[in-house]
Amino acid sequence: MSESHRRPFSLLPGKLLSGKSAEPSPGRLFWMDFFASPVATLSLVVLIVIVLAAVFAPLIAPQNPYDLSVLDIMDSRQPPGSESSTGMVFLLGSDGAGRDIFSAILYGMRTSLLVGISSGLLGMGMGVTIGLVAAYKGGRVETVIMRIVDLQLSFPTILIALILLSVVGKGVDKIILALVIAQWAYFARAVRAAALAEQRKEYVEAARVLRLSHARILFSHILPNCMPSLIVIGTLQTASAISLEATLSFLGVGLPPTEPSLGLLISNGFESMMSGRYWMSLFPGIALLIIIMAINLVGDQVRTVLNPKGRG
Amino acid sequence: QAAEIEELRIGCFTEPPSLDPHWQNTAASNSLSQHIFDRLFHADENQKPVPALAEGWKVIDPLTWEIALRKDVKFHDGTPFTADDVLFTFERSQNVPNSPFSFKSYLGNKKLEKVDDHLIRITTPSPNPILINEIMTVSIISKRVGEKATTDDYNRGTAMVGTGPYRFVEWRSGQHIRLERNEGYWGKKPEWMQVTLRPISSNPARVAALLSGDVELIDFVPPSSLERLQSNKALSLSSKVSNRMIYLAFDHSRVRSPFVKGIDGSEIDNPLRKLEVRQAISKAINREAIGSRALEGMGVPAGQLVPPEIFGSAPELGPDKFSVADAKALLTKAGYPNGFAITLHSSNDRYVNDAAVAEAIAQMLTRIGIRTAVETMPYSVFVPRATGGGPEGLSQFSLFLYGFGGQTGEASVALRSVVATYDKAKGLGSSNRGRYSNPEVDKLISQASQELDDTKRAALMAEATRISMADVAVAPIYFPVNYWSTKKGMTYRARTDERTLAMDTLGGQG
Amino acid sequence: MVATSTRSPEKPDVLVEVEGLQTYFLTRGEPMRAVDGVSFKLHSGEVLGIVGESGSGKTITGHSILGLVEPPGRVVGGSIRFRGRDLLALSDEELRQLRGDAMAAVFQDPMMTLNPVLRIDTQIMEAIWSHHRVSKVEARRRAVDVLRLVGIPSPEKRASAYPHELSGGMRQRVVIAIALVNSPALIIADEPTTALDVTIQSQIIYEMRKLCREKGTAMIWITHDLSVVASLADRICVMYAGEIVEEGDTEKVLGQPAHHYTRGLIASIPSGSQPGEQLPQIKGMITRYPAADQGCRFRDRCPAKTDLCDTRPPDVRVSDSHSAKCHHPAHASAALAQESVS
Amino acid sequence: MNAAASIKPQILLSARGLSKTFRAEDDLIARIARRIGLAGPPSVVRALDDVDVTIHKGEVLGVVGESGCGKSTLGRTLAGLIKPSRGEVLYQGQDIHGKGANNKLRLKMQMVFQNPHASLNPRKRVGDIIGEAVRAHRVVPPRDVDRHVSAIMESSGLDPQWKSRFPHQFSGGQRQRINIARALAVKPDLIICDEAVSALDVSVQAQILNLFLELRRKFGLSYLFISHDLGVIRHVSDRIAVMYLGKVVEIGEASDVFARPAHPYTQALVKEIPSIKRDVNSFQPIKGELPSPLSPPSGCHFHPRCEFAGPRCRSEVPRLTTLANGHQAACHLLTPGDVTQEAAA
Amino acid sequence: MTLYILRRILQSAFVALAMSMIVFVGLNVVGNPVDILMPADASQQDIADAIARLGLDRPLHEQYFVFLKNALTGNLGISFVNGQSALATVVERLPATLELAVVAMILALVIGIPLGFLAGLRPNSLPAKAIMSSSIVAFSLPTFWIGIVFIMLFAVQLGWLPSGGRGLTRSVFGLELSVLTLDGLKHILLPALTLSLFKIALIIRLTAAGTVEVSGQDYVKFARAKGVRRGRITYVHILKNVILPVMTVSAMEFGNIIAFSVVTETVYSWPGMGKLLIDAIRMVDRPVVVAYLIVCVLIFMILNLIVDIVYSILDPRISLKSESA
Ligand SMILES: Nc1ncnc2c1ncn2[C@@H]1O[C@H](COP(=O)(O)OP(=O)(O)OP(=O)(O)O)[C@@H](O)[C@H]1O
Ligand SMILES: Nc1ncnc2c1ncn2[C@@H]1O[C@H](COP(=O)(O)OP(=O)(O)OP(=O)(O)O)[C@@H](O)[C@H]1O
Ligand SMILES: [Mg+2]
Ligand SMILES: [Mg+2]
Repeated sequence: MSESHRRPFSLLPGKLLSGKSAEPSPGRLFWMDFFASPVATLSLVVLIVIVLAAVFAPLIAPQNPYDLSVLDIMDSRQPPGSESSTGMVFLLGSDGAGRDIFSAILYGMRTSLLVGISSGLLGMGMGVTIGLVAAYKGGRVETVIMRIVDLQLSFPTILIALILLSVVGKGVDKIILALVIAQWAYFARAVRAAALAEQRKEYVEAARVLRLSHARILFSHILPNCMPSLIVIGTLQTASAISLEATLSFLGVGLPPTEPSLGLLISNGFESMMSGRYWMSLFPGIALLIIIMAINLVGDQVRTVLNPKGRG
Repeated sequence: QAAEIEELRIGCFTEPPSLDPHWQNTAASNSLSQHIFDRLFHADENQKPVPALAEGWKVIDPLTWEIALRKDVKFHDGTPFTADDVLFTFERSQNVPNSPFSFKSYLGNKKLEKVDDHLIRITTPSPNPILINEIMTVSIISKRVGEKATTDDYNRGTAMVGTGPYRFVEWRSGQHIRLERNEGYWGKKPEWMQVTLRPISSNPARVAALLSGDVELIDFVPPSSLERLQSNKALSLSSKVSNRMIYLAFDHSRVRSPFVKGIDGSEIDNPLRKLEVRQAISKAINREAIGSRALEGMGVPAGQLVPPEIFGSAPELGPDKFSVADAKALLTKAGYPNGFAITLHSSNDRYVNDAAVAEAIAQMLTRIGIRTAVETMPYSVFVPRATGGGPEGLSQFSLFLYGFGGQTGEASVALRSVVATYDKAKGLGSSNRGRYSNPEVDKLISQASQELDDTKRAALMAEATRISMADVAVAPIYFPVNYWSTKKGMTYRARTDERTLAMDTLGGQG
Repeated sequence: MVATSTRSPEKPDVLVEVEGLQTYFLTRGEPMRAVDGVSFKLHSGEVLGIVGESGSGKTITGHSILGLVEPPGRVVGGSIRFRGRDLLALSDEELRQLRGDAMAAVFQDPMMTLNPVLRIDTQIMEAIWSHHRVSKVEARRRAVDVLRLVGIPSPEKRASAYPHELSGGMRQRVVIAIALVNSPALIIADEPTTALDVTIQSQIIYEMRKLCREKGTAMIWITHDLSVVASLADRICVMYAGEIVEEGDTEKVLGQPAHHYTRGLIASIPSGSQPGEQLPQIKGMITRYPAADQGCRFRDRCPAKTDLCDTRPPDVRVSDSHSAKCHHPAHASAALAQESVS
Repeated sequence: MNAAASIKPQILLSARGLSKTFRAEDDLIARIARRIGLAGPPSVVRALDDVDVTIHKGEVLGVVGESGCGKSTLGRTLAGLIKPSRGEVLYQGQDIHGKGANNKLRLKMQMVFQNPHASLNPRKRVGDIIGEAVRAHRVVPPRDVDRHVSAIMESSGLDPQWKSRFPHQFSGGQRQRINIARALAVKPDLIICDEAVSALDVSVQAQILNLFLELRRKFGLSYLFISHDLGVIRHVSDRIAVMYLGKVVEIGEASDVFARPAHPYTQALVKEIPSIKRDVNSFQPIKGELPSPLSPPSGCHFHPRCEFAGPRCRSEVPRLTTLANGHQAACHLLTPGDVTQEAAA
Repeated sequence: MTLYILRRILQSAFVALAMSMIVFVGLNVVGNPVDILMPADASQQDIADAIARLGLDRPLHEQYFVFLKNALTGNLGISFVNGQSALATVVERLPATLELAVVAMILALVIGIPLGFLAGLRPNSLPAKAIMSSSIVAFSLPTFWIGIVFIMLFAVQLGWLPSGGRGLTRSVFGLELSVLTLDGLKHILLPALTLSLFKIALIIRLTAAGTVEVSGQDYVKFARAKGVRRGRITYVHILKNVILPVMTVSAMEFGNIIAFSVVTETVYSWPGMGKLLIDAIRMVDRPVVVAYLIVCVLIFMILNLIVDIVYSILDPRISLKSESA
């Protein structure tokens, strides 16, 4: 009720309204605000570099760590900087199978990012569709959907993933499946909440009086306005998916050992820490930390920028 | 002088799931039960039977044995030990409610009679040379206590009444088991007044516990810490080759094997049925490297089913010579000059560094042209798939890494389980998942199982071993070496059967 | 009772004197000149209405007096005297002692002004305790008294309620009670009825007026609605773009508005004209001029604009108690009312 | 009477016996619990209670009332946004809530909303906002859409060059013009304005009111004009309906209602119309608070606040009675004769 | 209220049912425990006998039906591995997990709320920025990795704290508690800290966001206008409004802490139910897995219930009657 008495538009400087200059679109404004934070900018750059490095790993990596024929068990556990039997330098040392840690990290990032991003996207797709339908349909459909979401959310992600993986077995596809099943509910809840809030706004009512089709209202009006909260949740869930994959690999239900993800590298090298062979676990750990942190920092800034209260 | 030493704290890799001595027959269970319960015969560090509650045995005829019992033995509750307890034990150990395991496999075909209070007679339907080895698996419990006791009573401790060197004090699941010395023990009293067994399953944590002085002894020293412990002046290590053999199993039976493909991905006939291919695989494996690298020194190369010291082995049989050239030649001879593609399956949480070994083997096979992928999984998933889901089914794998270790301490079990032709009715070939079959081997095994003369029996078993190894029925890779580590000045008498016993821990000058 | 007597300008007891007040918001880029050179006087017992459109700086003026402007906002110029003391020179603690005691505030939205997790009596008693050392019993008694005073039925019971248990009108009464509890000399009421229903709004205005008259409390009533202050204020200030453009006795300002902005405002009230007819309207919208600009801020929208308006700051006294910032103040109201229609 | 009716132009929209109740979502467990007596009855809000209204072609019907009395619910029901619990809405004789109601028909009723900030999709450009429905419903041939939008913008007082701008680049008044343009673009006959000017400053409000009146003249539009501000309502309306707690308590020609308010509530409201010329001392507000719609008072909903209330008011719900010339009010204290006489006098 | 509790209980029963079904089907696919529990030299007949003894030879739906029938009497089956009641096996480990979780939660609250509050009060100050960025770091660290690094650092390199296990406990009302002995405290510190790190970060962020939000509210400004002292504004007006939602979320997170103790307990060999679960999964000990999940569902349910009830008592605005979930 107090809404009517706040007049935010009065804050606009007059020159905006006088006509000529092309105002930046909301997208441009977003990026301008985003880059205002040097930390977030740096994180974004780091993230881009990491993604590029992962994508082009076969070109960058001195070794294909997944190709058993180029690995030699005699090269196992070499410290950083030492030379392999074929004369290649182990920049960050080698692991128990004689795998170059640096190459393994690059390839591992691929797996980790693949798992994180695809489970994030799939989870988002599934959650968004279900959440939107719930919000728009209302009534019994909504009640049933939200009950399921509640149930899912009342159960910690890690347990769901753990049980699921011990059931379906190993593999990237399986782990993505497990993560999607464990995470879609977060998206569904968020998108429903956002959509409900948007739906109450009068522009949706206006679209309904204009008799636009349901699909159009949902996907062209409501969904784009839910994007801010989705982006935020998306980044956070991606980060947590990567972390979760690592954890699951650590618990032994993650990925096959010959194609290690970062989590598996860490977990494989974990015990060697005791004997001072820190590099096998530490470097992948740092790589994992950097990825998750960069995503979180980017997500954090996105949240700050998109939150109208946070804007100057 | 022994009484001066107060407490021994042991960091154990595994905790027995139940204190009931007949619940299962694993190293963890036996480690604990041996402190509290005696057996008729104890296994020495090489798993040779030595008289314990029994004074000795007499073979009356090939089907009848008589065993004399010690007369000076009292249970912890003061009641004397008699033949009734043995009879009761044999009965109960085969029928523990809810137990997944039953001692029937060791005792099922034996008839037990009480001759007098301290003499029992055992009759068997056919001659059984390993009778003593079989009965030494069972912990003798008190009839008086045991009659009313359930597994729960053992777990609570109320039924933990044996004749052993230690008495039970308390069990906190996941935390510790406390024991105190049985001052009325009939045999040699151990040095330690009190013993605490602490399960610390995390390897670094177990090592750290030793390093920080939280415990005096740890078992299953992890390979990653071996170097560090070896170089630590305040600690000492002891080791023993275990009775377990880790081997590669081949699919011998199927013409088309599920995980074999041509190098171009096409379907091909199962090359593992060809002797040369199996030989090539065996020769391609650098067992030394696996022992020193993948296992970080915790494995010795294996050339047969049991370590050469064990009764019934073929002492002269060494591991296959590693030679890439020979392996390639054999492969070419078998008709696979360009190799083929195969998937090697393995567990990843069962044997020390099992996944790493599988990976190393895959590397080595890939090097001779057999393009090998590795798939590892938890043991719980691995076993049913390797075994084929049911006793009748074939293995789902083509080539897989498995381990075998018998509890009776001689070669016959390995022969009967691993290389004897699969025969459910006779209980033969239960671990023969690749379905190797050679009538000659089967004949030798069956002869050996009836032969009471040790020398002849040993020769029969050795011959069976030789033939099956020449066939490369399986490719033995290594025998794991188990390490125990103690504080300096103490020594642990390392055992083949992987048990960790306070009685075998010597405080030295302490 | 004092209301009529204090209104005469000869009476020297000036309670608040604001002189050239400037409050800016120093955000990215150019500072936002929310209040830019506001001056007025307020005598004890007098009710001053500040009217103006949204964003004209009314709230910030009130906050500046109370010392409640928060960063990035800052009072950058001018002076505020309260009973002769310069408020801008006071320490935080001295200012705090004044706030809620000698001068109190009522905010716009009663839903937002009360702390949702504290009981009503707690919120009243803490206002007492912040300024006076009294016993709990005494504080509570005062709280109940003041609740009764503002017309809350069964105040003993209502005192231990939480804000959400009361209706909007009741809540605003509680807020007013909090403002009154220490018998302040000045109440700054910032749109206290805007969020309320029409009938409740009338009740609150009616009661506030009565209370101030009875207690001789001076009041600054901030609103965007001219018709609200018409029945309430002794004097009116009209704000436009951070400035007071017209100031004077209520009858004068509303009856013979001098500034063309005031005239436009009055004319655009629908109830003033014949139903169905075109309403006179002010053309265009508010313009923000650069800081260096000397001219009249309303000139773009003014029907009487001349070149003079572009360059010189306007300031005209229409009469003793009526002034307007305009070079061409309107005298004959009828003629100019027509003119301001675009 | 008959003569008066025949002068009236054709009826555009009529609603009969409209009721709308909102109740809390009921799930299975709640229902079971209620069945076995573990929970009380669900709370019900009667937002509309047996309301009849008609709007004639070219007419402006004003609706006034306090917050929560059901004004918006009425507007939204008439616009077809929510289904009534009971009653029907006929647009040119066709039921708009019925199964067969087609979009073309319903498109003829448009709405303009209160909040100039929330009523425009922040992610769409102004041109799209105005043109989207035009395109979707082929109100004009596709190639004419652009021209159509420009024309509409111009009639709404917007510069057509602003088409590619985003809503946040406009002031409140301009946004309200965009809202109006959006509604106009589909060529409606009736526009329902729900507090369309309440959020605006007086000076801007005047601009928008003028625009409404101008468009009415230009396009012959009808309006349902909802507001809590009697001054605004009086300015724009031909007829006025006064609502109180979900009921229409008085309805009639604007001039009649203002000159001779019949219901005590209306009388008080009319007295309270804010005016700068109000006599300071004579004014006495309505006492008491607006009761909760969850538990409305018995009988006449207004009786707790009414100074004339008698025992009958407490027990019996008054029905609308016609006083004169289509002027109706729901109050026990009135008899048609009374007012007619008064009016005649 | 009754209705509300009823709804919660029914919901939880449904979760438990669904979970047990999934686990039943799932673990059946994985395999059976007999293969793992039997010694390598067991014969085929031994194995078949054991399968029959455990009832695993019956059709799955029959097994499930038997389970359901027993479950209604509170019997969740007998562990395949140790032969004890599965429920008892889990409940026996419950105190250790609860203690770890409680200590972690307390750590998280005691560290998180003050830091978050501090950061929220002056969001642009340097310390606030430092706190907020470190919270992101803590947010990003996978629990198991922190565990490894902590062990490496504090146990192995520095030797200050033990690397695992539970240490000495003391019994209070039949509960074994570590925090009462020095040795126990030393043992619980690292795992609890590891477990709490993520929550600390979460609580910092929640508290800071809440504080910023509340500080800008009109009622805070009005309190200032009343002349209320800064201290009272900060610790009564702001903190009271901030802390309630933070406490609620934290209590909800308690369930998550219990779940995540699976990881921590594995790293630190902490003898709680998390480790039990991992072992049980490894051994395909279905009854224990099911019992664990049901115990978890119960804990979550009770927790949610308590949170909601306490919240409705503490926050005057909330009433359970109107809540539909
Ligand atoms: N926190 C802030 N940051 C930046 N500018 C501000 C802030 N608060 C207010 N302003 C500016 O100060 C000007 C005056 O604001 P103020 O709140 O005093 O207006 P008002 O006259 O009270 O309007 P309303 O009727 O909408 O309450 C506004 O135009 C606004 O741009
Ligand atoms: N979707 C809904 N669910 C439940 N109750 C509702 C809903 N919409 C409206 N109501 C209730 O119906 C009653 C009438 O609401 P309505 O919005 O029509 O009032 P209004 O006269 O428009 O008030 P305002 O002046 O505040 O806009 C109110 O009590 C409101 O709480
Ligand atoms: Mg204001
Ligand atoms: Mg409304």
